[in-house]
Amino acid sequence: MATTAIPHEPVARTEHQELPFIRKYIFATDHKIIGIQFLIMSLLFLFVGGLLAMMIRWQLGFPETPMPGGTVLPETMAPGGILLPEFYNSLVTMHGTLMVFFAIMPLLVGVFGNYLIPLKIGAPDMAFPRLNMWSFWIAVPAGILMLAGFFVEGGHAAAGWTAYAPLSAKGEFSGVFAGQQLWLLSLAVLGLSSILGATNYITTIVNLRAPGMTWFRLPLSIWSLFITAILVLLAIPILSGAAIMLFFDQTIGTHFFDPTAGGQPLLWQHLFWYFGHPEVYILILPAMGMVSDIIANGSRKPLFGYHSMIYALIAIAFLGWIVWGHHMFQSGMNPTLGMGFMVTTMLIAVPSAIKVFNWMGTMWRGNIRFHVPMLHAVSFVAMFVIGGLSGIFMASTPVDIYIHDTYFIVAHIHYVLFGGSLFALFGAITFWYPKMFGRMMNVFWGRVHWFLTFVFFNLTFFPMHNLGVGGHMRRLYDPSEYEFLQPLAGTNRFITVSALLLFTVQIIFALNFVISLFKGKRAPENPWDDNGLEWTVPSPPPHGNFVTTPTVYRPPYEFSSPLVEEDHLPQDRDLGQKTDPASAPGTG
Amino acid sequence: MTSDTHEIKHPSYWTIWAILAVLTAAELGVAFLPWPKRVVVLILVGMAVWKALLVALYFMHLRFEKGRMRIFAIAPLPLTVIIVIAVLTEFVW
Amino acid sequence: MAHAAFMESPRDRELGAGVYNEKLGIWVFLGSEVMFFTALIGSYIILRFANPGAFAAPGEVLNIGLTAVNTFLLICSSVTMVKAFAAVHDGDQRQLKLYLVATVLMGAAFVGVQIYEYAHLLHDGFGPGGIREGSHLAERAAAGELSLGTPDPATAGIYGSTFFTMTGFHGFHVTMGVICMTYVTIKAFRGKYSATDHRGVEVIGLYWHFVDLVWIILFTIVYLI
Amino acid sequence: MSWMLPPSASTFAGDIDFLYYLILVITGVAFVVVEVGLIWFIIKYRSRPGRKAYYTHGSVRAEFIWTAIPAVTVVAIGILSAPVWTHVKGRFSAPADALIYRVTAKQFEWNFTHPGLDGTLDTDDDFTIRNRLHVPVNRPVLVRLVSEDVIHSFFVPAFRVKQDVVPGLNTQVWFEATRTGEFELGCAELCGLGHYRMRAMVTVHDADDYERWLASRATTTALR
Ligand code: HEA
Ligand code: HEA
Ligand code: CUA
Ligand SMILES: [Cu+2]
Repeated sequence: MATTAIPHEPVARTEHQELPFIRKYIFATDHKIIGIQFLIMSLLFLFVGGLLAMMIRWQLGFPETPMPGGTVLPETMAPGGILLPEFYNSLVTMHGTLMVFFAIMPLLVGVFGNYLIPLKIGAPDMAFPRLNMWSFWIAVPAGILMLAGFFVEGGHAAAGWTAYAPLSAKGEFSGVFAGQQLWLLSLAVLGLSSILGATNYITTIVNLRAPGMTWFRLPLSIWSLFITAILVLLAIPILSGAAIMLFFDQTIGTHFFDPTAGGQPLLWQHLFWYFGHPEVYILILPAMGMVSDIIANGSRKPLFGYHSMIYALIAIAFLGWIVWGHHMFQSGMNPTLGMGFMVTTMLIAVPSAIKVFNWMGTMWRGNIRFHVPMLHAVSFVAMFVIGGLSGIFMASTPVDIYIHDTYFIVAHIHYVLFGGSLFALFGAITFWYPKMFGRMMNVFWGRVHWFLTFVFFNLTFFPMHNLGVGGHMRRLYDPSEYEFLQPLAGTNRFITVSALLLFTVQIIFALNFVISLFKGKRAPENPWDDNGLEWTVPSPPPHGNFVTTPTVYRPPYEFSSPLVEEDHLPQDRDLGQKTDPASAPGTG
Repeated sequence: MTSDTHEIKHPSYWTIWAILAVLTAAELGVAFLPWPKRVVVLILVGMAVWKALLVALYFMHLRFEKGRMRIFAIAPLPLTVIIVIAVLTEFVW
Repeated sequence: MAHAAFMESPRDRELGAGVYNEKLGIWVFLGSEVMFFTALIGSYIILRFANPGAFAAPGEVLNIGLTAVNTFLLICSSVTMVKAFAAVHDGDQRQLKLYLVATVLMGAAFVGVQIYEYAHLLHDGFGPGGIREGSHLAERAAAGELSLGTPDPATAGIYGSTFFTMTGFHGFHVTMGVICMTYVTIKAFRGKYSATDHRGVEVIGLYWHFVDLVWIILFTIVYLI
Repeated sequence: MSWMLPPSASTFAGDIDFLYYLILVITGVAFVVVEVGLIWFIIKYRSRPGRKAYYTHGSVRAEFIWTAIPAVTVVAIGILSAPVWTHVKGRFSAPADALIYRVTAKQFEWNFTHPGLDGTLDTDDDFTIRNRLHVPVNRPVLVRLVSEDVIHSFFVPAFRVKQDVVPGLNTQVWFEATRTGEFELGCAELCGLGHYRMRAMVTVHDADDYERWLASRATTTALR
């Protein structure tokens, strides 16, 4: 059998060790190392983003009360531990920015795009390994620029992660000068990194698939990353262009978004959301793909409706381009256009429904193993549905009149991004951790972390719907200013306490992650009995991945196949023509 | 690499170059014609698209690529049209 | 079946799209460039419709003659580029070098002319913020010689903003192209390209033609309309 | 904590609230179906030794059903939403007899220009009040929104009205109050450090009271 024929000490590995430290771990061109570099970077940013969220929550739960430890912050941010309104706005802006651009996006695309694509398609590395290295080392300065904004005169960008002009265009309006400019610059630089990465992914998937790895034998994680890469490739340049125009408005006196000299504030919104909506699908599609892998594995069943899952991904990505106006229903945009956007937005529910029900279909009559990745993956489905359904309220233009820019939106954001993307990421990290580091994560603590996160996540974000229904506006420094929000103060405090607990239990994950690196049980080649090509090589895989290029004989989710005794059937196992009709490396 | 058989029916690069140069000169003339602005704009845009197509088809060899590559090249174009048309309706309504 | 061959030759594994990685890569990358210029040019179209009176008639502010020459230069550089590619394809090293050098020179000249143009415009009082007060152009506008800024003079700012951003970013792309092309030229002089392997020449060529193509659009909509 | 919308006070609020509750019910059903299904599958199909999962690649019929049902549902929601949207925000939706006000927003205050006794804007008896809006009950009111600096958003929760105020873009919005009393008006678009306190009050008078208030107002403005 071809699978087990791969020796454990391949030639490639010795060659690997000859690389000096700096080429091996710092300026690495190995996609696996680059993936791990992205992992470290984005987990740090996830942590920082979470920390900012805690400050936000403190202010909302306990306004005018000094924040514990807040006195370490300088006077310009929090005199006496009480956050200033301008600092609060920076916090919200940077929380959104860091989470979206520096945590979730690099985690999904940077980490798993890099790590999984070559391994899962049977390639030795990316098509352009050196470009790959650059894409990481361009992201790092972008992150530094972004963090630098906290230390400049006038504070960091404070116009929200959406940076609506003209507030963001003129320092006089916000009191922020250098901070906003650094913000724009950083995003433009990060954009370059993303575009290089996407170019690489697309080329790799198109050109470097192993023999027999036809399009319809690709795992959904790869399909979703492929479609995501296309979205990145085409959406990010719009942001870069817009960011540069806004940067020029700030620095060299252009007037793109300045209504007093012929500019158009709504133009910024159109450009931002023309990028922004595809962006939110960039933040969910890879999660959906990896969850598909994990759910099929956990259920020990082929993925239900593999082909329609792929078409649904494509449909979501396509529709994602023509719905951006749903963020602008109340912006003064042409209301007739708004109607069109309502219809297209509604339609996105259809491919999403296909995905959700197909995941359920996969579990139906399965033989479900509740390993930690599976717990997270099922939570993903459960939570994404809540976030998706709340999207329907907002898609209905009349209802959106009332709930636009309220906590209903904030609840939606977090159900899709935390309940969705981040749960999927917890699942994906635990699933591929053994492959990445050659060690297993602790199962007991993994379960504890999952359970507590699931509980506190819901306690934190579910009540936000109710705040929104009560009319609670978002980006509101001190809700106690409004009489009609006074009765909601209790809910706000409840959310804050839950959020603090949510943050605290993440320590379990961090510790489990770090301690398992050294103390974890040694991981076998294929700890989850999975079918993907990455599980046919040692954990961690050597430089160059495969000793001999694998040949692929079948689709990725052949669990519980009647052809074999075991309940999994790896993609590269040759059963011979007679027993296996799917054996010929067919067309795609 | 694609096979070389296409090279035969390939028009001379210098011919394309000459057409481009002539079109550019013609554009200069058209721009100052005393015709209604709309007509002039329409003609100019038409000529620009023509020139752009010449470059894409012959200099970038799109004409001789496989169908798949051609799809790649034109895939983003609908997206450019979508945003411009949609935002333009802001000024018509 | 074709697949038997597909599996046997390891090199054929690279044939997913029927082209080699670098070529596929540059086409993919150009897709993102299209979207980048969509943001710039799209904004221009939109802002122009929103402020019909903010843009001067052709030739009033911008020097069309000079730019026409520059356009011609870029078209010439495109044809020399494709000739260089054809030369290396036929294994003609001498012509490859010749045409590459010509392309680099013309590309650099284009950037030079653009810098000269910018200097002049800035001197006349036309900058990214519009028309500078008290400048030569402002006087002409006040004297009613320009169709610019009608009816609301304040909107004229958008004219300068779009002009400098679009042409500036195009110029930046040309500059990057010249730098990369210089690198390719040096490699060509070292004899690194042959009739069978000339990926670098083709890739830089595709980029170069794309930049030329963008200029064709820009020249028409910015200078002539 | 409640899923009930706060009490409303405008003519179209009922339509909006109806849509909200309708979607709440529809999504509620979808929510229950999915979550209960998940929990049921988790329990029923948990792994047990010696059992193999049922080997299937899907079912076209099942997939067709769960594609068609949501499709029909969301289209229905869209069809029901469209007329309400046109009624509230459509280009020509404001009733012709609406009383016209101008609202000038700036960091961080609302200036309400009332049409005065003659009921028309831009006449001599107009007057402007900071952070207070007075409107008559049961009479359509059209507010013209102007911003002097950045984007703000005119939000009166009780009226279910929200409209961004964009500099350079003269947006407008209308409503018709159905109850007298005081209602809070907030800014719903981040507009800078004072965003959170950009608050105003709307007073809805009954017809007579509104006249009286205007008259008393007129004398004070005349004195000025
Ligand atoms: C991962 C990110 C992600 C995802 C996947 C989505 C998915 C969706 N989003 Fe969301 N959205 C955001 C991230 C995301 N969003 C963010 C960050 C913002 C705020 C930005 C800001 O202003 O800061 C936002 C804002 C936002 C708005 C603007 C609100 C406002 O500002 O007023 C709207 C309006 O239509 C919207 C709608 C939707 C819809 C319809 C979907 C759909 O794709 C959801 C489809 C899924 C389902 C519907 C569930 C599964 C289906 C079934 C179980 C079938 C049964 C269902 C029915 C019969 C209805 N989103
Ligand atoms: C993926 C995106 C993401 C995530 C994960 C979160 C997480 C959280 N967010 Fe987020 N939030 C946004 C995206 C996200 N948010 C966006 C886009 C906005 C809009 C911004 C805007 O309006 O401009 C927003 C706005 C926003 C608001 C509204 C502010 C306002 O409008 O005034 C609030 C308020 O409560 C809030 C709270 C929280 C909380 C309590 C968490 C908690 O879940 C945080 C919990 C902590 C963590 C998740 C970190 C744990 C750390 C690790 C796991 C690292 C482990 C480390 C190692 C192994 C080394 N967020
Ligand atoms: Cu004004 Cu917020
Ligand atoms: Cu969206």
